[in-house]
Amino acid sequence: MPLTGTGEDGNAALLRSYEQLLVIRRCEERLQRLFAEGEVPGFIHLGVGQEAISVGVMSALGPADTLASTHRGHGHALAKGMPLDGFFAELLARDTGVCRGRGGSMHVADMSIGMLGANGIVGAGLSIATGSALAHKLRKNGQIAVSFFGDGALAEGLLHECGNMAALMKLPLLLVCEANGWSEFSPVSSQIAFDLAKWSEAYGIAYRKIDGNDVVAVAEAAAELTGLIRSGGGPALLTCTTDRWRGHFEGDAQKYRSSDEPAPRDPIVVAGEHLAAAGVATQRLTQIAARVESEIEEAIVAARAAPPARFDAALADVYTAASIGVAI
Amino acid sequence: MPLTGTGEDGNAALLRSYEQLLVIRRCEERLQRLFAEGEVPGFIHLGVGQEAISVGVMSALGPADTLASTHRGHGHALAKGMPLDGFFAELLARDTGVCRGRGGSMHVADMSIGMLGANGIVGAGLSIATGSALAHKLRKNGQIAVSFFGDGALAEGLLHECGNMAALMKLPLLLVCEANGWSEFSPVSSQIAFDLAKWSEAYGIAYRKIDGNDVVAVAEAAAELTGLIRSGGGPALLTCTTDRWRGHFEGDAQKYRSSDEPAPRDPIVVAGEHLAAAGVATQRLTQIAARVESEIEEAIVAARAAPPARFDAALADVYTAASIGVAI
Amino acid sequence: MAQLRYGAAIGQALADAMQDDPTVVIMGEDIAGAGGSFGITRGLLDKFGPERVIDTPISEAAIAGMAVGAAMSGLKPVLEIMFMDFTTLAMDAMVNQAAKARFMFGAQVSVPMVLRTPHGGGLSAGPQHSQCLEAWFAHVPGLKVVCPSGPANAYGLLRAAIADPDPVVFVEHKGLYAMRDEVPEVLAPIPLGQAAVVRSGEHVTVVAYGAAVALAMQTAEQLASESISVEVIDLQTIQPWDEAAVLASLAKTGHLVVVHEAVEAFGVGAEIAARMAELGFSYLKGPIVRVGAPFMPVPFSAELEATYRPSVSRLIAAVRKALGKE
Amino acid sequence: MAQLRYGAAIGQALADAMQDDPTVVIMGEDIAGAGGSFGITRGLLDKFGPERVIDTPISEAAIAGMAVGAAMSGLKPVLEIMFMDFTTLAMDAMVNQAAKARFMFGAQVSVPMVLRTPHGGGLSAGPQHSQCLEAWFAHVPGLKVVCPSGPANAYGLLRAAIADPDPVVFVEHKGLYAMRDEVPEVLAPIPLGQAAVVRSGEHVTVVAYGAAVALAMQTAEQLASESISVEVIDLQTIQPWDEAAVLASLAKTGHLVVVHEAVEAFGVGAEIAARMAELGFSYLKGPIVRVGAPFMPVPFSAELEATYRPSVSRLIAAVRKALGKE
Ligand SMILES: Cc1ncc(C[n+]2csc(CCOP(=O)(O)OP(=O)(O)O)c2C)c(N)n1
Ligand SMILES: Cc1ncc(C[n+]2csc(CCOP(=O)(O)OP(=O)(O)O)c2C)c(N)n1
Ligand SMILES: [Mg+2]
Ligand SMILES: [Mg+2]
Repeated sequence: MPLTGTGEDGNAALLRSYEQLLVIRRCEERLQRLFAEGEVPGFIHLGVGQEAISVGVMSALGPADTLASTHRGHGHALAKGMPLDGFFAELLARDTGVCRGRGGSMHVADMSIGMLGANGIVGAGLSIATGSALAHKLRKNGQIAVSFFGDGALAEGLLHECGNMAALMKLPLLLVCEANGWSEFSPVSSQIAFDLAKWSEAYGIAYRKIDGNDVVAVAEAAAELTGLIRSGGGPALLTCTTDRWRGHFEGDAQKYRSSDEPAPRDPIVVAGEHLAAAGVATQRLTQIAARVESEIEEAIVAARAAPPARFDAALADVYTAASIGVAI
Repeated sequence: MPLTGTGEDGNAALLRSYEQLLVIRRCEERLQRLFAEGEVPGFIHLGVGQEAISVGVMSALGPADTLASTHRGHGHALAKGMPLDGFFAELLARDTGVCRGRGGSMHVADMSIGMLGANGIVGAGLSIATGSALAHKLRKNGQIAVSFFGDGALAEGLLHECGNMAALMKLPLLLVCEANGWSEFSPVSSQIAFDLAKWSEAYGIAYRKIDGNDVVAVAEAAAELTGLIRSGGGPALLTCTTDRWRGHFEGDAQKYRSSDEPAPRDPIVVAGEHLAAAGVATQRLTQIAARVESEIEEAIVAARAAPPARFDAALADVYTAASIGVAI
Repeated sequence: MAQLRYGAAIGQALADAMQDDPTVVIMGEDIAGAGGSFGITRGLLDKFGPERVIDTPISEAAIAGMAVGAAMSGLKPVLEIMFMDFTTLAMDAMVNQAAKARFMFGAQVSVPMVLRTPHGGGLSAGPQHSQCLEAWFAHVPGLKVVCPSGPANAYGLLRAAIADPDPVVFVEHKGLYAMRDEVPEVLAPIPLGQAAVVRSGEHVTVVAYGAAVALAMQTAEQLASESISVEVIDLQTIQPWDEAAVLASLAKTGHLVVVHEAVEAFGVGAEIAARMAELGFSYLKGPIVRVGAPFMPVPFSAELEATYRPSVSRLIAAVRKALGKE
Repeated sequence: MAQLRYGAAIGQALADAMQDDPTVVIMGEDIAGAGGSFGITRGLLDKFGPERVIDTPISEAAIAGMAVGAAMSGLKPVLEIMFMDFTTLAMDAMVNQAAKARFMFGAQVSVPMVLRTPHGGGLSAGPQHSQCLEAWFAHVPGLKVVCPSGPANAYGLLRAAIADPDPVVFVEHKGLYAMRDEVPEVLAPIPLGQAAVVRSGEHVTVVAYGAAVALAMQTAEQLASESISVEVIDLQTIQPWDEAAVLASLAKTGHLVVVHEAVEAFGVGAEIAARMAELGFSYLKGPIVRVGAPFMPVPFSAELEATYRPSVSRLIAAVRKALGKE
């Protein structure tokens, strides 16, 4: 379904998307501070500037559709509907976190909404999503699976194995490449020698490339491709060009970046322009912004107050049922 | 250099190729019997019917060029110049075998002629050849590396990783796909969903597809592509269509094959026709055949008489220098 | 008592599991039309159709990862990796994904998958088609590792593995596929994590699994004629293994030998020996002796391979050493 | 005595090896322009140029296989795999190719490559960026496995590893990169396969490697005040490990503890304990006790991870247990 219409009602979907963009942005901005202040440990990869991809793709998914994410997975999780409480509690390593404090940023997951997990292994989500798509197909549940991956991940062999497999089995799989131009500290152009459009064509995989900073464009392309997929057309690949505003991870000094990179387009500004053009009052946006901020602060307060992750519970969750194991 | 000319002299190269085809064919036919009679153990994958690929490609290589082979590697080894004595001694698990009886059919290797080994892992040779090509490039020795692989191996992720890598680094690498239409017991069409010509184009890899049962056609295409590669053009891919006459391995009852497969063209017959057309007398070919047969029988006699593989020597060769290890 | 071959028992377990549970699917290279490289899955395609018996391309990394994703999405995939040597290509999926998912996602999900794969030598299959790599998987928290020694426990353990909510690496010995033995009339699952005392004895405990169990039994038979009474324990499950059973036996005999076909160094036997050298130290009346493969790749030569693999004579020597009767 | 950091010592060893031998090349993800994720290879691109300091795409399987092919073709590649957890993607190249080539090709060729990779926790890097998987590689005949504990042996062992004709897995501890310590004025290779007695003692032998060596030293220090005299052995090389050194120490002390950060079950300590429970049985006066990670993935939570990792207090408890002083 298209995001845009006229007036506030006609733009309910776009307003929801705008709110999601804001949620992701503000969550990550807060994480950035929490990390800088030492409250959040570990490797934190922020997707600031890339939010429209998560939000646009998710607008084409139902709650039971599944997705496999990456190391830069906050946006995927939040756009799919991960509750803020569980999200922040996880990053703060609380027992109330979505992963009970054992996974952290690189592993946020919420099975209840089909979010099969962020992943610390570049490319791994490709095969997990392909397997999930296989399950959907065999269970004939009408669902689809989505694999998000970066443009650096294009170098992994699983792209090929899963592309071939999904094309062969006509799996209901949407491949979403988040093309921010960077693979860690290196430009992707120094690592990838193949053309993804031609590549897709070789496998008979439907391909679209769009401006990943425009949530409306992403949503439209996602709607088109998921439509194809749901009608049994097999896998499709959507490349969303975007920009990584921050370092590869928090703490990255980014010496490798030049100061004359063109200023990126802000997905939130772009979405705001769409809303303005459709006649939605700025006041409405200000209200949303205020609500988002307060919800986030509440989640952080709740996370801080929550009990810390528990070692005994962790040890008990290695296997599903308690089994013989080496106790500490 | 082209294989064909006029008369016997002008066809020296083609005659050499014809002899190599015969050597490979007769060696494998003998192996087939030795296996059936229980003298050769293990998994034996014969390339009967596919000989022209090895011979044609090798005609474009120098002695220092390297190649990584497959589980079906006898032809590659013999065409590159592996001595018959060492070859048969290996298959008969003798101490005088090329691998001193530790590798057998799936691991025949001869480093002195750049034959980096048959390989029991489908696809593994791709990365070994790519690494060898890297070494050639960095050592600026003008050599190239060749990776042979089957059409079933096209499904492995290394095809993509190495294709991307070689294209990116402009490595002197020739990829040779031996397209016999089978991946073990399954038709390749049931496993591979992508088009290899389009695939190559996506990576900017030069591509040719030829009749792999015609040694002249293979040699010409190999000469063209190795020429491109040696002039710094980066990797190229050559698909050689061919036929697997026998089972996947010796002992395979081939219940999965239908009796109405079209009769394959015999590379030896094809080469003989080329020679006849060029005016070479059949008598010459009969002489060659007799010599080949007797050389093979001599090699088998020698192998049978050779001492068996030695356990102590094997144990000492795990590391290069004797080191601390667990003795048996 | 009925008779069944080891390979057929595995096939039967797959068929029965598929019959009982529509979410069980099997996948692998040439397992459908061709019935598997070792014929284990023969007949299943006809019975259950191509949606549940899935031939895949030669893409080990992908199919293992797919099994994880499918297991997280409502199926119970049983994946065949044709030779255990090829699990090298599937390690990320098994180790970083399957093994960790339950733990790292806070117990939101289990990964009910089985990776079936044959290990072991005896076929002159050479260094890349004969390895026993089960110790790797046993070192990874979150995976279970099983290795049956005969038709009866091949059936029972596989049923339990498929029913188990966690990822299981089910290791078959390719040299045992043709082994024929008695099985109970009514086949039933055998709980994971439990060893079986397959011969009771007084003087020395021999712990084995897989093909080594038969060796241990032959050894016990031979040594009985010298009045050495050997207790043989079939581990059945390697992770989590039945520490209590081994400890109880050691408490009785005071002597311990562990045997397997895998390389001795850093193999499964090391863990059993180490654990008993701690927990069972007070029972130990002699050195713990291991019998495994020497520190070398599996050689192609049939002669060399025969020397390489554990044998009754090596096991007898080990028992003597453990008993101080060298 | 000069001072050097662990990370800088590794960088220095790379630079010196490249200086001395033009066939040494280094490759890995972001190791050239960016100097590596942990900054270890910083400066090498400027010194040796892009032909010898090679940034690669994210293709672990390919680059490991390429290292094998390059090593068979006249180079000595030193490959960086960014986290040891990612070696799961490079297992085929290491295990089926690099480890086997010399043996299975009848000693026609050696594979002089080094795979450098950091293991270990302490950074809240979570279950897929903290694992210690060295036991896997030690189980594979043909590979050597090294793990330095400080700047001096990081330098010396890496020089030896690069000079070694066989494939070496060189395991660094990411938590040690910033560790500063004394190194000899003249840096030299340290032979592989030799342990170092880093503190001599009378009552109990503690065998450690990598980051656990510092723990063992602190433990020894603390226990000295209770008149328990601890001998600390830094294994340095895990495969082939220095059995003679451990045995000699055990012969003196009669008690053995092994400590490492890897999961205890089926870890490196198992082999050492098992071997000593055989060879050293007559010297043993008490149980062999191991200290390792519990049977669970590495948790993200800093608090949980601190409990997870071996500590001085756990090591002290283990020593007491070994000595029967619980
Ligand atoms: C298998 C594996 N190799 C390497 C890494 C280290 N790593 C983490 S993110 C990353 C770059 C990924 O680039 P891209 O896929 O474009 O995602 P982006 O970071 O740009 O979102 C690398 C190399 C990893 N986590 N996993
Ligand atoms: C990694 C790996 N997977 C599976 C196998 C088992 N296997 C051996 S050959 C083969 C089929 C290969 O087909 P293709 O590459 O076309 O070569 P062909 O046998 O036709 O020459 C398979 C699946 C293997 N040896 N290695
Ligand atoms: Mg990127
Ligand atoms: Mg084929």
